[in-house]
Amino acid sequence: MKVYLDYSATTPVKPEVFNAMTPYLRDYYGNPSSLHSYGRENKKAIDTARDQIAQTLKAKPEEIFFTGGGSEADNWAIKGTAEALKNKGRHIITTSIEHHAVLHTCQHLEKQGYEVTYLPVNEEGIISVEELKSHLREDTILITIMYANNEIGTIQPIQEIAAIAKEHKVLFHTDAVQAYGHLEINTQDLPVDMISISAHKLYGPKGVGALYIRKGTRIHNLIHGGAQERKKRAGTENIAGIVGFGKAAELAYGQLTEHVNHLTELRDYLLEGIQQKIPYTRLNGHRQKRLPNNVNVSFEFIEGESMLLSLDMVGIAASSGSACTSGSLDPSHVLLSLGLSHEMAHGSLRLTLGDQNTKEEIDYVLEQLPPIVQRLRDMSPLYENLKEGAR
Amino acid sequence: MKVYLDYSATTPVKPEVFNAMTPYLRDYYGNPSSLHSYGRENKKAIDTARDQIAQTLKAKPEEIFFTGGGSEADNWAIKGTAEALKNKGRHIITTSIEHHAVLHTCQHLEKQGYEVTYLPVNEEGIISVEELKSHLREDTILITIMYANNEIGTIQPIQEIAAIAKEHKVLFHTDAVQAYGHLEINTQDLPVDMISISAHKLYGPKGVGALYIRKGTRIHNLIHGGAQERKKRAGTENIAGIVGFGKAAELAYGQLTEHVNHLTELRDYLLEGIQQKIPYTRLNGHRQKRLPNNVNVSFEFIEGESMLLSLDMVGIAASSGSACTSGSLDPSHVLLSLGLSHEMAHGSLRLTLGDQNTKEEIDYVLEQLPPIVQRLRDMSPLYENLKEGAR
Amino acid sequence: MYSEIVMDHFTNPRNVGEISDADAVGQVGNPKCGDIMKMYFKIQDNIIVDVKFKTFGCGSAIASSSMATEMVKGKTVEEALELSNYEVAKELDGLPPAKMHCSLLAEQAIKSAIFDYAKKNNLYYKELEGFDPDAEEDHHSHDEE
Ligand SMILES: Cc1ncc(COP(=O)(O)O)c(C=O)c1O
Ligand SMILES: Cc1ncc(COP(=O)(O)O)c(C=O)c1O
Ligand code: FES
Ligand code: FES
Repeated sequence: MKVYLDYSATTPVKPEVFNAMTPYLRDYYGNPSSLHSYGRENKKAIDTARDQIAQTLKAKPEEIFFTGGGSEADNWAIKGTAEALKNKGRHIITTSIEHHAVLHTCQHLEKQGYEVTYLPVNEEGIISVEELKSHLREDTILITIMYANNEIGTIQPIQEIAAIAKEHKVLFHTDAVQAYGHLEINTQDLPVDMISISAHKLYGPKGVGALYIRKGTRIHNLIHGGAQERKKRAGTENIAGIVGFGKAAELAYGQLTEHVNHLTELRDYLLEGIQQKIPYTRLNGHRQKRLPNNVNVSFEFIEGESMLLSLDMVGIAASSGSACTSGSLDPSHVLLSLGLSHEMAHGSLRLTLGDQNTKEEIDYVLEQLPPIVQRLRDMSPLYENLKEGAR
Repeated sequence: MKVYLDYSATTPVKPEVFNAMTPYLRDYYGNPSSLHSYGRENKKAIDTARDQIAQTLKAKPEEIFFTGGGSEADNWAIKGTAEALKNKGRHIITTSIEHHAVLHTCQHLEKQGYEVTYLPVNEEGIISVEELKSHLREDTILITIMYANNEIGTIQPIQEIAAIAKEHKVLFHTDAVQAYGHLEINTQDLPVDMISISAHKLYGPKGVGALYIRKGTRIHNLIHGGAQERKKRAGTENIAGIVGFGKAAELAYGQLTEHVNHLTELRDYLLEGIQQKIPYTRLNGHRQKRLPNNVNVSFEFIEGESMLLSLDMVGIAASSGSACTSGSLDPSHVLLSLGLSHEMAHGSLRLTLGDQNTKEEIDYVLEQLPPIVQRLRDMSPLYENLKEGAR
Repeated sequence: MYSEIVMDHFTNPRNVGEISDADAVGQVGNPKCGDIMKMYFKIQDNIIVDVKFKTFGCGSAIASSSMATEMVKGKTVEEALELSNYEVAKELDGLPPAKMHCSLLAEQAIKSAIFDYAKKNNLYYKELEGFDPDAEEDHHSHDEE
């Protein structure tokens, strides 16, 4: 049996999405900026995709700007506003659990003379809005806080954060790359200025994303050049990708409730199964305020990469916050922010569900996982210490 | 008859390229950064594409970095090195005929405190290397000069420029988006530090490009985040796009000589036909030092958009440097740099050839174009003045 | 991009040409901007009995000239002065926002011709107050965001 449980890393392209894309790779090739008939079909296709995405966010089409992915959208939102507002102030507030696309961008800005506050999170991965308020300053120009976390699935109190930002007239950007396709995001009710999204997290193609920019927001370009995207993002458009993104968004939001119910049921079944069958297990993130498809647990005494390899050998694809999977020295900054020890962070396993998963697959995982954990624990000197009562 | 003569705007995707791409949209979806088997196939595919492109440039695979297109590559090369070297100096040399992806990036840097010299070109669109030398300063950190121009096809003396840059230890970037796929570019012989290329100009997909960065070049990231592209360009990779780019590059350079001969022959036939049949015509750009697929002429007394519309109605797709086609105020900066009057710039027509064009198609164009020009001239008050001898 | 009516007037422009013994001639625009429009009127008893035009410009400029000449033909001079570019654009079934200025050119070419007529015949029209046929105003203001 093959079970893919890494949907938060990336999703397969839905057949409907693939079918929508192929004409734009095969048949229509004109440049949408061109005047002649070859370009026209492509221009229309981009307009349609923009409408589709605008509708899912209850936004105006002219507030949607296509990018080469979620990372570019994050970089653009943060650098673009930081640069545009640098005479107003140079203080930015974010959290310690952002995706690297936000975190590394903020760190880069620190080298350019900006000051960044990294809000801590509680042990369930949620920031304190009181703390956010206490860090607001005269020269704060931007708050960037992710909607839902990619590792632990935790959902932030976005509505309250947005209200605070609005009240203090500070721009608010949210990285909704993981939330988009799982949660309702309504820009009419939510006073957010910018939202990053990415197609390949909701059954669309890789290498295309978008930034929602509320009308009137001051932002510089990240990619200068031609007049594409109303002069805000240069470069010949990835038309097939954009068409696929639009279709994927439409499909995701057309069946959101069923999709979320299906995922939530499987998620709870998986999580409860793991907790029942495997002792010394910790749930990472908040039990309720989490994405419907995210299970993240730490198994004491063992290390992530060896777990992933063992799972891969029985056909199960997952991911881990262990440093050893990422080639970097430290384990996941997100897990460490929760207050996990390095050992516990190393022993984390992320299982993220998707459309195609079934209860049978979960049963298979619940059958395969416990002996794998046990085998690795039997090999672990830390577990040995436990058995010897050294704890 | 339908004749596409706008290959410099964008090309169709070759069937072989499309076929190479589809498995990566349909079957293999794992994230190449993942550890499990789903990701592995994709990682391999990216490695293959990187090899394919490296080979065409006689570069090392680790010198190729994939981007979301040519514009991103240009922005990255220029901003990334300007930032990395800002303590060394803030002077950049470029030309007045660069693509907007370079030009607007340089103008943006001017606002950030950099100084930019825009070298003029002669009336055939070529810079003077003597003039380049004379502008080199102690604090010059970057020379960015395009390999071949997108509007008039003119090829710059890149070998000499690169030698000068090397001699003076100044970084040299070239925008080879139009040259790539038409000219041999050998990074072993050409001491260039960075090269921008884009897939959709050589029968690959839109929305993917690459920056060649010679080993050892100091450059900051444009897109910060995950560890993709050896930590130099963040974002989940556009795998299908990258695979298509690799395939397209391999095909283009596998049959370069035949391709170029075919294009050159058609180009000369088209150009000579136009010059014979239509009076008051000017060739824009250099007669010999030009891309094998580029014809750019100005017809006196008429305006580009109306010409394009008329051509489109008889099935011919082309482009123009007239402001009226682009929605901006001034006609093409490239044509104005050649010393053309505004009227002549407005009357320009660019016909760019590709693989699929035939002699029959060119004959059709040579049959359709003259009466169109004549009809518009008959409507033009400027032509009337000519006839009345007011010139 | 263009409506069928625009394309029809672009392809088969009405009233192209010159009137050698015109009673009024007006020219507006600037080759720098890529557009010049010239209009010729034949006027009898205050009625525009014949119109011709010549245009150097884009598709929408040519279509606007053609439509505008159709619209003023048979009208009194005063009625012609009231013609606005919005009416021209409307008759053309709309123009893209970036191309509205091309229709303005048509409105101004008409005014310019009547200005010439007024000058030659010592006539006064309230609508022409402040009108300067040689004004280098920026009718070419495309909408920039
Ligand atoms: C010379 C040149 N540079 C850069 C670009 C930008 O490439 P892309 O459209 O892939 O962003 C183009 C094409 O549009 C070009 O012709
Ligand atoms: C929360 C979050 N932000 C940003 C990104 C980056 O998106 P992309 O891979 O499309 O660049 C991701 C996914 O990798 C993510 O999970
Ligand atoms: S133990 Fe091997 S990478 Fe950490
Ligand atoms: S005449 Fe310039 S856009 Fe119409």
